[in-house]
Amino acid sequence: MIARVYVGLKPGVLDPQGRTIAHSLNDLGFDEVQDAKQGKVIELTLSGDDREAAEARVKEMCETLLANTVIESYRIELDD
Amino acid sequence: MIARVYVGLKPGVLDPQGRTIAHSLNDLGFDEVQDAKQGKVIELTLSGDDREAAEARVKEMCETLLANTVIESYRIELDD
Amino acid sequence: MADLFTGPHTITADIVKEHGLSESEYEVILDRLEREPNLTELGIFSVMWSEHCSYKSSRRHLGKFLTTSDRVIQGPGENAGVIDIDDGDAIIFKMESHNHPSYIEPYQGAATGVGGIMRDVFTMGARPIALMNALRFGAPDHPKTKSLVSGVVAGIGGYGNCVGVPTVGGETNFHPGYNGNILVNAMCVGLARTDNVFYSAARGVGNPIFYVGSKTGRDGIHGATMASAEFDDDSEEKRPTVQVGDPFTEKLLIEACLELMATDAIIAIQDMGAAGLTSSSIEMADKGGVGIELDLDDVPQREEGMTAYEMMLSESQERMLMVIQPGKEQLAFDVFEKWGLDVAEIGRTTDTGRLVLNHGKEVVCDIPIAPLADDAPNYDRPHTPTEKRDILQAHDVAAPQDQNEALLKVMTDPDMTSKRWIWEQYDRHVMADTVDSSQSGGDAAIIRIHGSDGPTNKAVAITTDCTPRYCYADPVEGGRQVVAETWRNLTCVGADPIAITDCLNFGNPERPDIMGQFVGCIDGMNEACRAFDYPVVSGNVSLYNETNGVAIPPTPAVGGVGLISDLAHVKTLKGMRPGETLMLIGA
Amino acid sequence: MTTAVIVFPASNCDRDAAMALKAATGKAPRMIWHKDTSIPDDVRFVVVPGGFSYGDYLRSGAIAANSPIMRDLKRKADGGLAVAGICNGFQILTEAGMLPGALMRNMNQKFVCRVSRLRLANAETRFTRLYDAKNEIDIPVAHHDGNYFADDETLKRIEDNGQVVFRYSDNPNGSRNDIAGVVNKAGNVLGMMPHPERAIDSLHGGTDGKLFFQSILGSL
Ligand SMILES: Nc1ncnc2c1ncn2[C@@H]1O[C@H](COP(=O)(O)OP(=O)(O)O)[C@@H](O)[C@H]1O
Repeated sequence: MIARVYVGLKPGVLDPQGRTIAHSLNDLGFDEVQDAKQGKVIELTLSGDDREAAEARVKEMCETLLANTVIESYRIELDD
Repeated sequence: MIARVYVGLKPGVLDPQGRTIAHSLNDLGFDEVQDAKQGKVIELTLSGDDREAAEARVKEMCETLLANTVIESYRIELDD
Repeated sequence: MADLFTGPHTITADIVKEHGLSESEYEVILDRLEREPNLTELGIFSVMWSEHCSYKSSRRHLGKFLTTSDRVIQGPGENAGVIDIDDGDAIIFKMESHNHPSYIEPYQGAATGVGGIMRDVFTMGARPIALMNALRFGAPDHPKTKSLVSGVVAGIGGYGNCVGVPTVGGETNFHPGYNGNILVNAMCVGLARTDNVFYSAARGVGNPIFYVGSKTGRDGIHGATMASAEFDDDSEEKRPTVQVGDPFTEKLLIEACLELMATDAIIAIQDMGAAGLTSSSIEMADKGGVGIELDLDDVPQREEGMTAYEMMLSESQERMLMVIQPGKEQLAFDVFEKWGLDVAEIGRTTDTGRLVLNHGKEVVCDIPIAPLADDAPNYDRPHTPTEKRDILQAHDVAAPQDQNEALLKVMTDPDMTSKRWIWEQYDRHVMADTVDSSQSGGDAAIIRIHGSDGPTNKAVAITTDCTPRYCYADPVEGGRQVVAETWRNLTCVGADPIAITDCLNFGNPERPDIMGQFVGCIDGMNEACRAFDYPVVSGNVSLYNETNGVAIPPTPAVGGVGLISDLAHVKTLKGMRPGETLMLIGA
Repeated sequence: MTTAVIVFPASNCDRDAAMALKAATGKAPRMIWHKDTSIPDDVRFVVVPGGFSYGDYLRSGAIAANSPIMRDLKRKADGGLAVAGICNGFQILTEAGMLPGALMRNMNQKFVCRVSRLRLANAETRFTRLYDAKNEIDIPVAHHDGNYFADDETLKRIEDNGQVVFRYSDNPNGSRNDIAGVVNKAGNVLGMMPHPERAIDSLHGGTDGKLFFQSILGSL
């Protein structure tokens, strides 16, 4: 089973990386870019096939390690 | 319009971050984790509403800046 | 597909060519093997006889260098040079190029260059204590320059900072001659004890061979070979020839290797650099005069279904090969596992003088080792000396109209401007022994020697130098000048210069004018080395630095190391005060 | 006095920290491996050193913050043990929830290594009590992720409590309120991005870090 964890900064947290990307794109002539945000995707290959159990476990992984909930929020997606 | 760009390492390219994340999840008792890969998501806010044109432009952004196509591949998703 | 790698089949002229071997070189292989090689064997010959590994265009000229003095413990021929700095301390150092990879992928190319040169140094038992980098980019306004500079600098910093070795100095030049071919030369200096230096010669029969570090992937396997679809079932994605560095694993390797080196478990050790498993195993066997048998199924692998060919030619980073003292296997496993590294026993030394590879219950390679080294091509390429030009006399040059403007012009020249933007991205102080670095703008960096009981009163001075425009105008004079400049820079900070390493970056050696530059520079360097009793103890050659038939300016970068016996006698630019007297000394 | 340094894989500044502690106490600190599960009872002061623990992969300090030794460190810190996290150590302590806020990528995206002039925002903590509040001090920084962030509410709280200890005079990384170092509410756990252990020997240029070690060690 594949779990995909999307981790992004919470609203209100300044995103220096995103800001730099937006600026550089503007500099390169991509004037239509109004804003950019950068996040992470962590793709986990998991053994087992109980989706519900997996979801709970991945949530635990996010809370313990994968996201820093002081500044980040996360979203989990499961594939088969 | 929102464009989401997913950037990940091409198959076969060493992913030290992913490997370290997988190890550390195992160490924390998440034994079901067999592998982890880390990628980026860049969310762009774009002006204009021509989807097709936007897609072409974002592709150009990926090739010039957002992805390092020597080692990374990317995928584009468009929202309204 | 499998039989392409193992079974009987014809090696076509095209396959030989794709492997960069000439017809006559292939004839030698047929003669030594007394049969056709299979593809794996051909791949092994091709990397061992490549310019990179065999130095086939440069070997006879490098042989002229002064390489000994009463401080030299090990000159060229090992992973790095070793010099004696008294009290049982040794300095181990070398400089190496990573030009081409850095042009293709500046961050990773430069980063893996730093990783590679550090491995050369800690392989010999030294803890890396300082890094330097000599960089050459194209014109500042060339469209690629900006991203190359920022990528290379970030890569050098990213790797060195993460491993925790200070990057204390270097040089950066800009010239249109590097527009299509930048130079990234990295130098590493390490500290060891003279009685605990490690070499690569394997010894004994039946001694276990250990593989340690990252798993082997399909990184950087022969660009040309891989592009041809016939070796590649799933070629929908052309495989990248650029490796990704893993500085964290490198740091663990350093600590683990040094920990094991403090025991008597290691007989021989060699890092896997270019052509990884091939060159490391063959060098160990050749130097020790033994044979080696490897079980490729036991090699830690990152990807599934790797062939023997791919494993032997992979350039995956952060890997080491070692011969372990029988009976010490468990000790070795324990140390590497403590540091969380992949480790496997993958073979043994033999008395056959052959390289034998087993893969999937089959012998996929069985070749004599001696010819790989002894019969490596050694060319005497035609070389025409660079034509002498008239010396430019000062009175032939018009005096500047406006002194202020002239001064401004000099000060704003990209080669003269502050390089702070670069060196602020390098951790110059980690390890707490940096006495002087880029920051002060001094002539050489100064690193205090840290003994087992803490800091000592001794230091080494380190510098890298080269003025390509002198070498272009007159290679011999330019060669002399490069060496002399390092000597002066070391002397200026109060050090006794001891020895140098070099990185000889030139164009296509098959062109007599380029070969003339190469030979001229070496002759000039060597003259200066002999005049100063200042030997070459290690180095590296990078040829074929050309784009569209235009060669880079001849760039023999030199790294010099000197000893400061008493830190009280250090002289730097720090602490100057208004009102002090300036004196000009010399010619 | 017995002190300790925690060693994670790629804690590059463990030796630097040990030298500073030895210089200050006359006694080499205990080096505690991250896989150990307890800090010996005689240890009075712990340094979580700088470096690139776990390569700074995922997020700086995140993986180290979950190491076995951290549980006992938290427990003992809750009991009053003095702890200082320097650079990567600061990142680890915030990731472990022992200090407020988080350290993000430097505003200009680049690693920065320079001497930074700091203002003493609070010269009355156990870590700064020997400094003169009027003076500025020069301490080197060397980091990629030193951009201090806390949400408005947290920021107000730590400012009101006097938990901000050092501020940059020339903010090198975009930190909110120029914050370079903070303490926890109880005042026994400090985190700072600048490296006081790199400013104890005049050979390196400055000695402004000495009083930091003397302050905390003298208060125990
Ligand atoms: N320009 C040079 N000057 C002196 N020695 C050199 C030079 N180039 C290479 N050597 C020596 O030749 C040997 C092989 O070099 P190289 O292949 O770069 O080492 P490695 O095995 O680490 O890749 C080394 O001992 C090196 O010091």
